[in-house]
Amino acid sequence: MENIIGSQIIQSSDDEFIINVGPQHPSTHGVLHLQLKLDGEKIVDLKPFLGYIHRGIEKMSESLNYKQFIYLTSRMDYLSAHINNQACCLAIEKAIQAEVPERARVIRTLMAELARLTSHQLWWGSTGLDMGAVSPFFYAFREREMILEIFEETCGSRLTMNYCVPGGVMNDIHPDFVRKVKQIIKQFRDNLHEYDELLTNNPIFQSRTIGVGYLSREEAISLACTGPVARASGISCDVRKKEPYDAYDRVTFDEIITTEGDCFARYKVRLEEMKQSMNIIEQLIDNIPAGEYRTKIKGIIKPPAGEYYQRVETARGELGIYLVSDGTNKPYRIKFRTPNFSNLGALKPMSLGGKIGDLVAIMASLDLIIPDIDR
Amino acid sequence: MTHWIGEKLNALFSPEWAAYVGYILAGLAIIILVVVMAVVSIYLERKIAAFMQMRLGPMRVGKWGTLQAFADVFKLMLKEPLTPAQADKQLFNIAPYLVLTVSFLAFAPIAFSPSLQLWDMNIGVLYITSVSSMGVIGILMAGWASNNKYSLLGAMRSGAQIVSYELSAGIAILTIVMMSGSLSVSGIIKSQADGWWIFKGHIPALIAFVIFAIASTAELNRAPFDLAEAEQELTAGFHTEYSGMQFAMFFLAEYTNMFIVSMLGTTLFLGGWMPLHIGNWDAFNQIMDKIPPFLWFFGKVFISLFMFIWFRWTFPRLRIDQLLKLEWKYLLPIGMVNLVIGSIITWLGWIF
Amino acid sequence: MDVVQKHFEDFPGEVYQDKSGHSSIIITQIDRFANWARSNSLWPLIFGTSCCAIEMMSAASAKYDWSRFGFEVARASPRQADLIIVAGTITLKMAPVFKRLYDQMPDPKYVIAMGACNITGGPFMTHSYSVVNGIDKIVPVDVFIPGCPPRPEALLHGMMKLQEKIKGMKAYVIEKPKK
Amino acid sequence: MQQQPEAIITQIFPDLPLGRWAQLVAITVKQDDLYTVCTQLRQHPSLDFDMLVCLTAVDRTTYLEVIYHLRSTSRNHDLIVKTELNEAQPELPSMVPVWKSAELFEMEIYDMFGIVFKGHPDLRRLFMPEDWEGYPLRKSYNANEVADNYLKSHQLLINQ
Repeated sequence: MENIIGSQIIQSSDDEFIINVGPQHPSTHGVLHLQLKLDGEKIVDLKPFLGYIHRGIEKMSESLNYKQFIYLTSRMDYLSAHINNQACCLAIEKAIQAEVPERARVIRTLMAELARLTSHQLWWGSTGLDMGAVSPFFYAFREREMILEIFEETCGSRLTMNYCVPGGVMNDIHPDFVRKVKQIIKQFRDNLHEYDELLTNNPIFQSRTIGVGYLSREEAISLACTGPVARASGISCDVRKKEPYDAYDRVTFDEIITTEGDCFARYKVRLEEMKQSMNIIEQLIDNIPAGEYRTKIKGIIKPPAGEYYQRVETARGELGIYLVSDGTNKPYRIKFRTPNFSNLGALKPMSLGGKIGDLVAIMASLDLIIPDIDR
Repeated sequence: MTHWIGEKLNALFSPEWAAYVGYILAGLAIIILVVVMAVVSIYLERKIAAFMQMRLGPMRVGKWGTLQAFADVFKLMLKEPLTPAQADKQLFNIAPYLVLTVSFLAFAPIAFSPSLQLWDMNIGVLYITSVSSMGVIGILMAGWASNNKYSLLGAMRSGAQIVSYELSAGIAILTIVMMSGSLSVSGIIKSQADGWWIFKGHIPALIAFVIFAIASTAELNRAPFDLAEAEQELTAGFHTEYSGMQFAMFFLAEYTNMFIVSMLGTTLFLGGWMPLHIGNWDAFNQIMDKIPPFLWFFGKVFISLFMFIWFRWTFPRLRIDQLLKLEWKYLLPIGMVNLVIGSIITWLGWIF
Repeated sequence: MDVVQKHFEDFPGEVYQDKSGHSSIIITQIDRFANWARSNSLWPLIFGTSCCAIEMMSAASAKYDWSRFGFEVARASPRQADLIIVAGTITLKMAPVFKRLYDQMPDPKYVIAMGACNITGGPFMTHSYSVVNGIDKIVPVDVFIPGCPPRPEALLHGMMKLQEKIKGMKAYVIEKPKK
Repeated sequence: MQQQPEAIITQIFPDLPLGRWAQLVAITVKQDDLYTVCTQLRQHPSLDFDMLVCLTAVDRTTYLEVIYHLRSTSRNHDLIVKTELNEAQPELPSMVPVWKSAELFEMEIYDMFGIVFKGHPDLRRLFMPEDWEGYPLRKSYNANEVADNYLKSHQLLINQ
């Protein structure tokens, strides 16, 4: 790996060139402000400035009751909005020991895997866009729009779906939900070879990502990275395997772990994860158990005082919810341990010594969502 | 065509006045040609990019979005020309004009058709390459004068890129000039009467054509080499601070340079306005001669234009060190070896 | 030249007459032409802060395709953009940055407030301590698009409304310099 | 599956009170020997807590409760380390030398609760603007109409 550099921070000499990859920048996918200290084109030091999209969701949840704060979480990581809501509902169900019917569990897992697919598709399109190839962006949105159509028919909205409710799902799935999902999965499997032709086998893309942004296993663990970023460096940390929730104990899928730890490894891990998500969907789509889609939960949820912890595997890593309740209908304190927050910490060790072009490639491979960092 | 205008002018004015009016008319013709071609190529680029990306491209403005490019140009004219406060005022305002005039200059020796050539100088190709290499001064000026860190980085990158790719472009041109024996544009085209250089010059001409294509794409700051205004890395590169008409000039200059390079390519490799003749099939050759020569010329120009647009919407972007490594470690040595082989072949006379 | 606006019954457009009484009808033609050029080539600035940016990307994608209107040239630098689509929440820390971005844009500039967060603060209106409740407090806004996030068709509808608004505007407003 | 490290913990740290925090094994540690306990947890071969998953704080009005959620990727077990700080001037040793992920967590807790972490390389307000007074996540902090007078005081309003 040509750009492994010592970890000592080089003192800045006077002709240091400081530029702000500022809040408004095409490659930051949002409002991340990085202050780079450059020596020519080489990055010497990197300092993140956050808070440009900090809306105080944790403070707001303390003044909303248990049924209301769930839908704020879909504004945090809006690409895996459904998985965030699922995590909150699981935490509340664990707090009040509610019994969730089987049908609701399977529907939730199906929707979670579909949301993961849309998130990885958008990541793939914007990786191409960051590397300068504009066309993959439009091919990524082709399947994504089909899946969003399914979300729209069942849940009513495309992006922030608000489909999960403590105790199950809001309403039953659309009659031709099963047919459409099967058709999309078949079509997406045929188009996957196009994904490889457009970017994976492209020599320029490979030359820009192989060996760039190396993250060793120890550094990933010490920086608490989770999700595809950690699995590309050899850590097995898939919550769906470690603590299966909903219907994940019923499906068999393998956790993709590679050890190279560079940008191309993270790219390959996410492409493989798309295939695994499709396996899960295919295993579940045919045997959705009949029955109730939601258990009736009385109006005001008042969980007994105490602390509750629930973790879930979103498209970008492990989302942990620490719920502290004092017996009233409003949570006393909620902490969202979001995956992007600690993955951002990995940006600095990976990009020191690299060029600005590498920084863009590394940020594309980290797949950061800034409202998930700032909350 | 030019002779017919010449007689008209001599009838009206005294000799030297006729010459002046002739030059002004020629200048006007070139400017109109450039503006029309730039607008057409903006429209072409957006439509081809759209069809490559499964979408429709501009549809609402003209019949099929035909007036879209005109709307863009006129809107840019009506925008407020901003000069940043700490910018170096004179340099900031000269840079776009320099880049544009340099790309206009290169139109002089190009032969659109046997009778339509502005100035048939005997060093045509040398003139074009030397003039088009002055464009980089305008870019560096723009980058430095706009007092913005991103544009400075963009200008440095494009300076290094254009200067280094001039070399391999020049060597590729040299092999063809060596084969055809003359530097003047009409001389090169006449030498391709019995077959285009890309067929006649077999291996060395083909290698030279590939090197010329890569090097000229890099010289235009386009496609896989568009590091100068890399949108994702340096917001808008060297023309970050330019707005309104000044930005339109950079926009226009980019497309005009694209035209010049594709015209140079067609003149050298694809036989300018020469129709396509295959050996002794005279029936086929007669049909080919029916098509007027300037249609041949513009047909070939638009084919190479399509190639540039095709590159842009498929390839991701190279990093600055890979770009320079490609030039100095790969293109230059291959170009040199190709030059040696070409000279041996022309010396032994093994050209078809 | 201070210009007086006159109304003629048989002529619907605005007629400007200067002191010497010459009515310059030609101006309405230039207005129409200038507004046609401006409304048909609105170049948006790449500025998305949160979830609405994803719906803006869908509007730019192949299915909804705002390039039919000629909007797809999204410029990265505010100098070359003449439309800023505020897609996503504007927080207090982002407000000065956003205002500077707005001031950097050259003059005929338009603002679209996309999403409930920009109209009234949206889901974060009441209990949040760091969200600007409506960006019309900071910059003059031309078109408001409600929704959280609004559908791509809603964004396209808003853009077409903006085009109609530009076509109705006077291209050259001759303001007397404030004393 | 997640094993519970109760047996090993009681054997290595006999005097520390053992409890439960959200169904996870929790030990409460006093403020001043927190650093030694954490380095021991990090280096002890049979414990090997190499990942600081999350660092949070809860404002229990009478005291500030700081929670370190540790996990060992090799042993596959979790542990919660709790400390209580008084409201007046909360201070804690920074855990950056032990776990690198602590850097961002501690900046956030400093910004939201005002807990100063001694020895932190770059302790500054992470989310709120630099000139912000007050610590938002404290129970005593009221969040209403803070936004409007911030805009007024920074001349951002349109009519100013």
